[in-house]
Amino acid sequence: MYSELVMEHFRNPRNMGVIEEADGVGEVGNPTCGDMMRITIKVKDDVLEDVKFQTLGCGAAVATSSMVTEMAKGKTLDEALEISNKGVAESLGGLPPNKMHCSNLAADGLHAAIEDYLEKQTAKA
Amino acid sequence: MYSELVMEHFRNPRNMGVIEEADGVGEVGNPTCGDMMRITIKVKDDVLEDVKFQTLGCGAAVATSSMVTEMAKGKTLDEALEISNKGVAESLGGLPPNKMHCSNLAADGLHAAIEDYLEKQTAKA
Amino acid sequence: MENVIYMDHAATTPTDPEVLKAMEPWFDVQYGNPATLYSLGLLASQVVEESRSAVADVLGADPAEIYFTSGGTESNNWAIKGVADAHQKKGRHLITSTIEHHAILEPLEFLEKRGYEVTRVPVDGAGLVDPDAVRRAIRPDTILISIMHANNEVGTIEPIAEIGAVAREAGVLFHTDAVQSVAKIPVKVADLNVDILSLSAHKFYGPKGVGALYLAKRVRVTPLLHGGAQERRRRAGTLNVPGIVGLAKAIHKTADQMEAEAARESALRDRLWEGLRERIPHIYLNGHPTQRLPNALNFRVEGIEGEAMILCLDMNRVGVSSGSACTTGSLEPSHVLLAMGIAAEHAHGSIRMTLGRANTQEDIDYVIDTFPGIVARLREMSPVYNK
Amino acid sequence: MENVIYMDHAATTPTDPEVLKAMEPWFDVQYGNPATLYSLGLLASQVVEESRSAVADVLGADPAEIYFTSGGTESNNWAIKGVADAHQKKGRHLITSTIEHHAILEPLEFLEKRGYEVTRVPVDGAGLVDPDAVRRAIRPDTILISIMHANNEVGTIEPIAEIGAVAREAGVLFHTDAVQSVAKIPVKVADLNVDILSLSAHKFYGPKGVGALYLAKRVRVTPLLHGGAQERRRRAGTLNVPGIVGLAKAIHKTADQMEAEAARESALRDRLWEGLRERIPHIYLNGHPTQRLPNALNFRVEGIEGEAMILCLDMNRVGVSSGSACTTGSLEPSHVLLAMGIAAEHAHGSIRMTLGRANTQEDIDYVIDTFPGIVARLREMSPVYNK
Ligand SMILES: Cc1ncc(COP(=O)(O)O)c(C=O)c1O
Ligand SMILES: Cc1ncc(COP(=O)(O)O)c(C=O)c1O
Repeated sequence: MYSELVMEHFRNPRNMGVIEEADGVGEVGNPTCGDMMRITIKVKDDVLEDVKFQTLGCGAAVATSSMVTEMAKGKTLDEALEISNKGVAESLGGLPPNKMHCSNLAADGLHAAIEDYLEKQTAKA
Repeated sequence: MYSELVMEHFRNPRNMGVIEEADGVGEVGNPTCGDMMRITIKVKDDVLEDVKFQTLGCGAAVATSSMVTEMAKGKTLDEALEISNKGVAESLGGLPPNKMHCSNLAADGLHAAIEDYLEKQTAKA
Repeated sequence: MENVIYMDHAATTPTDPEVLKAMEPWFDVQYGNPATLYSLGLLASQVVEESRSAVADVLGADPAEIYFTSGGTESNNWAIKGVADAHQKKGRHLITSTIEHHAILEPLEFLEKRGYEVTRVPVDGAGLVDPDAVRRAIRPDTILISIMHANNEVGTIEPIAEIGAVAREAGVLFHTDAVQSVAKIPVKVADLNVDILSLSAHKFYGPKGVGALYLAKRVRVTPLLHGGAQERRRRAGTLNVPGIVGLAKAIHKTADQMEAEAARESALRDRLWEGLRERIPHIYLNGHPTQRLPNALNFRVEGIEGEAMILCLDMNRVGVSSGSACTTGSLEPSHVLLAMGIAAEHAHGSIRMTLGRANTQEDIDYVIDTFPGIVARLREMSPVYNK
Repeated sequence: MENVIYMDHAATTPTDPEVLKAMEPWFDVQYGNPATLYSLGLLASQVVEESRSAVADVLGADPAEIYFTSGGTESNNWAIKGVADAHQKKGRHLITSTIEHHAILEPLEFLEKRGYEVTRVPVDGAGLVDPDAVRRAIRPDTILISIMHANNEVGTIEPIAEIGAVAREAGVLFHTDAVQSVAKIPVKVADLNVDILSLSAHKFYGPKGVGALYLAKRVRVTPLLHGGAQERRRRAGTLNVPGIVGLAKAIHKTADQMEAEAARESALRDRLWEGLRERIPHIYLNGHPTQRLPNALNFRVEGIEGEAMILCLDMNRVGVSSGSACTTGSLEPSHVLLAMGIAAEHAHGSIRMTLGRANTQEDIDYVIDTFPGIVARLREMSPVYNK
């Protein structure tokens, strides 16, 4: 069902966990739907210094979470906001048609974390 | 489908043929229905001295024809009129349910031949 | 069964040993349910998709247009009832021919009892449907035309491409029952202009109990089997993985050998007919002399009845069928032969011999030698033959 | 597949090698079509009737009440739609439960769209249907009650005999989907008070793609597959002879070993659950603790999702299913678990382990050793588990 790359990310997820004292937190999905993701980010000079995820969900949800953290890390916030759900799925070499909706979490979670960071910055200013 | 006895009668039908100058002829069935039988009889002192059949039809039709001639031969006319279609089927050890209608020819054919004989007798008298 | 001469390949065929071999591991080694997510299930799901592609390949279709079923009867029932249900807002009129298989005629009768109307286009003496007659039967409320590709009794091949063109011009869906033609003659959905097509594995050396329906992408049908999410939610039920593997292997192998085998079998078939015709008086070919399946021979024998011939041939180790559906419990003569204008008494006296891979020239010559004696004996017994 | 631990016997079972062996000659040696009249066909027809008797014997039915189908889905569709069609003059109301298989629920939804009404009787927290609730649901226009014998997800065994008594008292036909219970627990039609019963061979070590419907003699049903005269004109289609032979062999053998095997599997199942429960916090049994199939275990694991567990177990060569029908393309949680009052997030985190013949104590201990680590790792990954 899943490509080898998806399974590889599922088996060895990158950047799994929580950043303590994160600069931004993004949460999307909800356990009732069986899919939920939390992304925490560390930002320095507008660059994503660190990105971590926690995910409740299927293989695709875990793999896209892992992939989006890899894609985002080291990018500027603007660059990271350009990462799309579709782009994440493509970087994984595609997902089964009935799993495409799972990839809709990953980039959304990242964006939510960045927005959370930006809001906090505005609040501080 | 057929019992061994039915097949035996089909393979080696008894009294197949036509009695030349028969005393009575019975014809039942019709080629359009796929089943037809002709019985010819020779009568002496009210006894069926000889009985022969010709049959167009399936295995059951042939076997019941053969059986009815065997059953009738040597019987008095009154005895022969007692032979029923059911009796013929029973003497063959039964017929498949969907073939029971085929056994309805044999005794009918015999009875028709006897009636033909009796009518001719009446006409003569 | 020592040394049987099987000449009833239109009824069913032996499963090719190579096909059976391909099926076997899917029974007890790779036995996973394709709907499951672990390796065993994924392997099964993969082989089903490979099989789907193989079938699509033979038909010139897209794999997404192939649905696996339990055989020709289910495929036909699904096509007829599924289209009727899904398109009843457009209309309730269907068109078919008078010589279809019961698996088409009976679903249509079922629909008639429920307010649908059916036009049955007649055939000529050779069993051919006239595409113009189909055209004339089309009404604004016609939702489906279903005409078989090749007839199972006489082997006549219908002008499906022409009928398909008529259907397309009128914007009416077109189904063909290709159970008898697939892998015997070329069957490409694009060439035939069909939207829906039925096939059944056991007619081409695959296993019994598995078939397929080709459904062009644009076609809407209501499922016949509702339930699980298999087959893109259109046909529920745990997939018969070994059967599907067998169907795919069989259709591919049989279609690959088709041309050579058709030439071989039709030569044998013609030799058989010539031999019988020379030796037996008053026998007549049923069906089309040339536009006919390469393995099919059907003829009537004056003055005798079909079942008796079958039993006598069986006593001589030859397996054939009659034109009459005697097994159904009624002695009704074949509706196909009657539709072709053959008299009931001749329909009762018809015999079908359909050749296959295993038949040799020796088989043919044996039948040519044996059958005349059988006919002579039965005619002697017959009250209606005296020539 | 080296050394797989298969624990998804509710999804399908491997075909017993002895069953496969019994089937094999009917593919390519005795390949006749049972509808034909010569020896090859008669032999096939004979073995089909012997198989019918074997199935009847196991169910305590008359052979004339057994009809062969293509599986549980077809049997269920036929029962539901066939009764609905044949009895619509009496009424258009049907009763079922909320935890039926999709092969019951979807045909009923199909009927609802066509003017029938369906009452879905709820279940309690253990998945049990209350016979009194069924009684209360009966109306003058009720034509069928269909309640499954054992549930395929949680294994809960319904009080079928009691529900059957209710149905009989009210003069309403009663169908049970016994696909999961046949040959696992006693299934005698007289004891269960059922009129119609569905079964499927691949659930008891028979082949996929073949099943049966028990139809008590008095029951009127409209055919689902119309066509040839097979199965007393009630189910058309060339009989799947090898499949039918396999079904009969499998049901007989499995039913013969039932008692001993049920004891063995339930002991293993209980050991498994004890082992897991001791080692993993916050897991809870789904379904009835005792009135349950001997091989069935279903439980929820707080804080993680089913598919992830399946994949991780698969990486450890263990095959199981989740309670969530994730494969259907929607992430909908199991309708069975929801009907039992289990919250959606817990339904998503449920796992089904169903044991079978090949499972050993070593298998069980391996899973007890392996699964806790998987759960721990996934919980670590989870944003909602922090205990
Ligand atoms: C033309 C035709 N259609 C349909 C069928 C039915 O196929 P099956 O027996 O596989 O259900 C057959 C054969 O029996 C056939 O010859
Ligand atoms: C309770 C129940 N009913 C019906 C079915 C459908 O049976 P099949 O897959 O043989 O069509 C299944 C299994 O899939 C089942 O578990």
